[in-house]
Amino acid sequence: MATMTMIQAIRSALDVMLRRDDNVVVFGEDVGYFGGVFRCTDGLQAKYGAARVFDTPIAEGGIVGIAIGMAAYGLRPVPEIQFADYFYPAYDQIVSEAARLRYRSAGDFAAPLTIRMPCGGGIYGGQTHSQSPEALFTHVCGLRTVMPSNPYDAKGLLIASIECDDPVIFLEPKRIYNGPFDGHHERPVVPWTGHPLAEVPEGHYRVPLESAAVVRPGSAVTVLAYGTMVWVAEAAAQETGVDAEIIDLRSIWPLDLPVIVESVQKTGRCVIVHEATRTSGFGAELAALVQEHCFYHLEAPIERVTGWDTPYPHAQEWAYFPGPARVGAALQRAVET
Amino acid sequence: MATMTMIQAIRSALDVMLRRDDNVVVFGEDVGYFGGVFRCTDGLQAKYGAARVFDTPIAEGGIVGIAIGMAAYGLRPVPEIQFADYFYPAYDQIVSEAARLRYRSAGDFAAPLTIRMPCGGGIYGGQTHSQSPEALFTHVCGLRTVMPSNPYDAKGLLIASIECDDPVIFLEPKRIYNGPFDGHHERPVVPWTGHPLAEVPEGHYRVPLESAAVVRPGSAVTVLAYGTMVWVAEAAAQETGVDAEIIDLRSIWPLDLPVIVESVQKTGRCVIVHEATRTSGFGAELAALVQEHCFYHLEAPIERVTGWDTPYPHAQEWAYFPGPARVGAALQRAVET
Amino acid sequence: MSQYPPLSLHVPEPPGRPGRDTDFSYLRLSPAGAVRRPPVDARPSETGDVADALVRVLDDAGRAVGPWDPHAEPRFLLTGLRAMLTTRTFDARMQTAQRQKKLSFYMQCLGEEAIGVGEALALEPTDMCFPTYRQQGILIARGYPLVDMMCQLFSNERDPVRGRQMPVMYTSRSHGFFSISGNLGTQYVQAVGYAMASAIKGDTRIASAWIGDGSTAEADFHNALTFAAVYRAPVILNVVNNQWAISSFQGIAGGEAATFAARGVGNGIASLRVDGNDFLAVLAASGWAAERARRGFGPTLVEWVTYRAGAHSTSDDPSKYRPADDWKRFPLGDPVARLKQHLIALGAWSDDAHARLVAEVEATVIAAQKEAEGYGTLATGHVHDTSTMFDDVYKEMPPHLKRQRAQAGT
Amino acid sequence: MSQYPPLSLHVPEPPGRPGRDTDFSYLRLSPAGAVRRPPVDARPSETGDVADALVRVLDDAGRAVGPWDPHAEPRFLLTGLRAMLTTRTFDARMQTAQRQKKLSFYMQCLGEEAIGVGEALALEPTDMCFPTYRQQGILIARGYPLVDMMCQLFSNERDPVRGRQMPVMYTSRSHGFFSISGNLGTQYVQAVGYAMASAIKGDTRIASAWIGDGSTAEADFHNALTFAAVYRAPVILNVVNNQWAISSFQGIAGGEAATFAARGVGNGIASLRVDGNDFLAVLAASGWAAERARRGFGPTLVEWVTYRAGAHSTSDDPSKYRPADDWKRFPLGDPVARLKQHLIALGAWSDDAHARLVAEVEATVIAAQKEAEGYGTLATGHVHDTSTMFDDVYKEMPPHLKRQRAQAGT
Ligand SMILES: Cc1ncc(C[n+]2csc(CCOP(=O)(O)OP(=O)(O)O)c2C)c(N)n1
Ligand SMILES: Cc1ncc(C[n+]2csc(CCOP(=O)(O)OP(=O)(O)O)c2C)c(N)n1
Ligand SMILES: [Mg+2]
Ligand SMILES: [Mg+2]
Repeated sequence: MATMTMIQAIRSALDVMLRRDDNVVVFGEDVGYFGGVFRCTDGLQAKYGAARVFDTPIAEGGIVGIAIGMAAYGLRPVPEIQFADYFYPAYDQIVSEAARLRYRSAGDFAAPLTIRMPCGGGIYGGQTHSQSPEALFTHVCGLRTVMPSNPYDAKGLLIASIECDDPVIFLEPKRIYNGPFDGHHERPVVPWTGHPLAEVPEGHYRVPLESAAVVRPGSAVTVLAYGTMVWVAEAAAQETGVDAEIIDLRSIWPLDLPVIVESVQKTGRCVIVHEATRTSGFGAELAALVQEHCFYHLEAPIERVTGWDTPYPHAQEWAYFPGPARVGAALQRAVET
Repeated sequence: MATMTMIQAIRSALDVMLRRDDNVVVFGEDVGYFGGVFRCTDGLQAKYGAARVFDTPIAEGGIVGIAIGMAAYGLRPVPEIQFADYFYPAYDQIVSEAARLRYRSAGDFAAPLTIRMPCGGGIYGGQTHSQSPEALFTHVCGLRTVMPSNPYDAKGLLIASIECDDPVIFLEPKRIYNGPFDGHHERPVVPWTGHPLAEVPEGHYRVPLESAAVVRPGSAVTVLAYGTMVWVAEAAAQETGVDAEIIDLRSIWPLDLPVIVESVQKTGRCVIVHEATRTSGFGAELAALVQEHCFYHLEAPIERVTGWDTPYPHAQEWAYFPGPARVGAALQRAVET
Repeated sequence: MSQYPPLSLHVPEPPGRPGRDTDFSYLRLSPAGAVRRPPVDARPSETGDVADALVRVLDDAGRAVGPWDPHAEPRFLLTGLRAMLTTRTFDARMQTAQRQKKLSFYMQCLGEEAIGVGEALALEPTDMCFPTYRQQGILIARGYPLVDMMCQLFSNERDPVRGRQMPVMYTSRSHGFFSISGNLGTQYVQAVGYAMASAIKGDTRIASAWIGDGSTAEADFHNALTFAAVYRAPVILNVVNNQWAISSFQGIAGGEAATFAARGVGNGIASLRVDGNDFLAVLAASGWAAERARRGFGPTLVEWVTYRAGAHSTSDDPSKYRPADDWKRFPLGDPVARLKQHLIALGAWSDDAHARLVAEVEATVIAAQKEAEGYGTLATGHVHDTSTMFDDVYKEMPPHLKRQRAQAGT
Repeated sequence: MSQYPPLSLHVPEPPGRPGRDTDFSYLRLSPAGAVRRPPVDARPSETGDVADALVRVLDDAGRAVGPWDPHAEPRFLLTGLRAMLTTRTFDARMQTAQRQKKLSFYMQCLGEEAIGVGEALALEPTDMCFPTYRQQGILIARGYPLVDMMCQLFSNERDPVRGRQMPVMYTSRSHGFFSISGNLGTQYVQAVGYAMASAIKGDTRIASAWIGDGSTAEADFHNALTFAAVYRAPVILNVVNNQWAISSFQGIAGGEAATFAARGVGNGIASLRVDGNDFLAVLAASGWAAERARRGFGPTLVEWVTYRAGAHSTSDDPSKYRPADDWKRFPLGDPVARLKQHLIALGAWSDDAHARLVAEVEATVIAAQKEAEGYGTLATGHVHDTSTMFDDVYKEMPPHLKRQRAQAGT
């Protein structure tokens, strides 16, 4: 089987879907001729033509706006927002339109579209190339929010998202595009090559939405994470020796609650990790859900390890990033309480 | 002392600030000649002239965009978004610009502006005249989010907001503009007239930001609420006879955490009430904070009583609205656990 | 000290206010028949003069004159007249029903009926319209059942959108009528996307986008123009300039120094400024734009000059901000009266026939209302079951909504 | 079946690609001196021809010709030449320093130096500019210390924005240079607000807004034009059309069927299309627009036609999407060479003097770099203390940030 980076896996998913379904169209800023600033669409315009894969004006609101119109027509648009930090001009179209179209028309129209956007920091991108805005989508009913943590899931989840009849926000943690980064920025870069989760079938397959993965079984504490943070959590567990059960949510919302509840009821402890700012981050919802569903099993307060409540700074990036030291300390606090 | 509705109190705050500070300007859709669709700016253009109080094009992004430029110049703009449901086109300017300007320029520039917007349902406004988007602001560091529940606070908080050097989102629960609505939509409307909290001084005063109010002392369960829901919670407490301590947050974020922690440590129980959809609503953050700070005092799971995770429906409005019956049931569950 | 005097802010003021009659000369009307008709494959930059003038067909005597005369059959025009009258009658009755609290809210299109109806008749029934709340005329012209419209308005058990939206927020895919949003302008760029999709698929259907003068200030207006121009999308971009946006006049939307049609030219889109109260001009201009789109020459922006004769909505009182008799003084008159006059001038119609038609339409609307009220109104509480509230948020209901539905006890 | 052939999607393609030379005739150049100079109080609609042509002063021989000749003193032009050369030298050295990993990222303005520098010299120093990342020339022309710029680029302990922003995101209120945002277009409408504020307060200062051709598609471009036109804000709306937006050419931004200057006319704003590589034309057009704003006649939109000679940023490789020698073939040449030629033609300059100036500027920049590097670079880790990361989120630090700062252990 081919070994793919996350970029290649995403490109492969788009390729598979463009080939299988005439209604799939791919577009965004620099997505066409050039193949995307992260190369996720490289070669696709040459293969499928400019009417299926094309460059757009720099207008995120327009990109999502036309995508909704196309979806209403019957296409399956897969627009790209160049960086998640730039989705804000499209927020109205996402929230007021894509997310509500099926509901407000009682099913007369719908907007099955998949909006891809690279997210997360760790590339010295500063406050406008580093954000993780998932919580701004999870508060919006009607949307699905997905974030893969490895090439295999990236392809399978992207195909499942494109085939899904709901609008999906597909967040791609750019720091792990090329390797399973565990937060040790001082160490040499580890590529995907040779990693079991980088073995990606060439053809069509799905990773179902609303299904979490227990990526590390354990009994002392449950860690809820997604994207890059899955790798950071694994490093933290290994380095501290804490017997953590790590759950990769994969689908952030709607989510696989039973897996979470079962784990926390077993471990009695829960640490939530995300890169986004803390307050009203998705960790808050997870904490609320866990205490609602596992109150009588909890032996320690649920802790959140997150980005701080500041913009993502440039020079102090690694002080902001919730790396393995901070996650590890939380794991230890959890099991020692 | 004069009795004022919330509309009159807000108008009075604007009047006081327009008079005291030449740099205060007020604008928005239908805000000038006509005085606002809710009449909050009625008479102000005639009094202060069209250069201080004026109508704008229908472009929420432009309204906030010019406000930021004006604030950078040194003015204190108080733009109105006609309904909170329409702030989305301005989200980029709010999040990427107003909230971050001081930080990214290390204090060289700042955006002290107060964006007023009527929020909440209960007026058969359907999904585009009923939303409570506070959680979409509380996740954004650099913003302050405020929501008054009565005329006295409305005026005092609005003045404090305009005088504050940070950007403030000032949410006005439109269902209580004209009376302290407690969720009993089947009963006759109760006006503010004669209500002690409607006694509003004519002149300048502040209700400090980041200060919550214990509006009903109690010992059995702590209720966290804001806006219209404060009145619903009071009705629920009274009707069930549960000895609830009701805290009106007033400042949603940054918030008065000590008052909350003290109360929950005393009661051991906590019910959170808001009108917004549940998932990733501000109730999630409150639940996370309460369990972080009061874990060992909690005797029952923290419960959230909220709008459902659907768009705000029109005909089924009262099934969506978290009224006194639902809040009351939660209070009873909390004390019976 | 600066050599310049202090700056001051210009805040546009309308040419009339309560107690001061409107000076309508700002409309800069062209005489009927005076404006040229460019070829349908004209380059956008070659339409600048038409975007600045006013395309009109009907003269003051009700005769069709000039190059834009669509030479429509009287029978066809009568279809339009009937649809306009039905729209007007429907509006009047629903306006009253709202005052009787049978519906929570209403918005009429009084004085603007020619625009939605005329364009609907100029399009193919399979073309998709992305309307605002003031194009009910499209639905009526396309034969959507009045009863279904009323059930939506009454939010009753037969409301096609299951009580989820405020009154007037219709949807009907089968009638080429896109679901109306309460957020202004959002559908404008969606129409462009729909038209692009049609082009991507090698279809022949086109799209028609609608927006009000006030809402052209919204970002999606710009998004729509940019994408339509770049990809030469087969779309008609309609701007209904009815002079008002709730209480603010078109100058607050940027109508002082350039026409709204000029926005199109500036963005590389062929553009026309047209008398929207002239049914024949509406047919002709819509036809020109549709032909252009269908033949692959790209988008057209049409500014329809008209007047919002009624209140903005049932929540509005226009006497607070404009002269009460403005509509009577509006120089482009009443579209129904003008088409009637034309048909009579043609010898194809009479006052008597008109009176009969009015009575017939009235009876039809009353019958529909009676039937619809039979299914209930918001006031009677005959609404969709609250358990349906949780449907259609997603295609398949996720567990958390099933849980909430259970909690709601429905 | 439809009588029409299937529709198809038009996707603009640039007039050149790697391996295929660009045909620059699409630029539609006017000869130097050929375009009229409207009076500064011209009505917006009267500037349509100028928005469609190209204002140029310098002819091929380096002579200043026609009505737009600003008749500037040679000494003043030399100030401009020095600022342009300093900008170019600064760019070249920082580009190299980035490859040496002393800074994380860099963006040069090679080939576009005349625009920022020229407008800065045409404005009063107290006028506020709202620049993009390609107007470093404004800061340099206004005498902002090179060392401070470099400290920002190196994110070191003296970085005026305390390491919070990526390189090139300068701010300096005292130099009339608004804090740069990484989000495209947002500052454009803020400039209009700033100008409105100036008018509200009866000030005499004006604002200058900047945006790239690609970014004109963003909503805030439309917001800016609408508000500027409605309130006649004293603002200059600059569009730097350097033909490219990362990998997409100006046709993808809507430059095929209309100029960017035409957007202004369509929105009721006086507009000019100007040779941005002609320093004298920049001075003249900026001066015209500034005078217009200051005398209360409202905004001007200026499209500057230029060419992005270098890569978009240090993360970009333009040879992937455009001919490598495009800039050499760009018909408007190099702004520095053209101003030099003009000064020599005037008899006010020589090749020798120029070589001396180049050497002097180089020495100045090298000295600045040496000093700035002494304060550290991102690579050496001499950055602002991480505890400062929690400052300036709010004016006063709220308790939750104090708690987080404590948790961060800094
Ligand atoms: C995004 C948004 N902002 C504001 C409103 C409130 N609003 C509803 S209609 C209206 C006026 C629209 O005027 P215009 O576009 O001229 O259309 P008309 O009503 O005249 O047909 C306003 C401001 C809204 N519905 N959506
Ligand atoms: C809102 C937003 N969308 C996308 C980007 C990514 N981006 C940065 S620069 C750029 C191209 C801008 O081109 P143009 O406006 O022509 O300016 P130029 O770089 O040519 O000066 C893009 C797409 C961004 N920074 N912000
Ligand atoms: Mg209107
Ligand atoms: Mg460019």
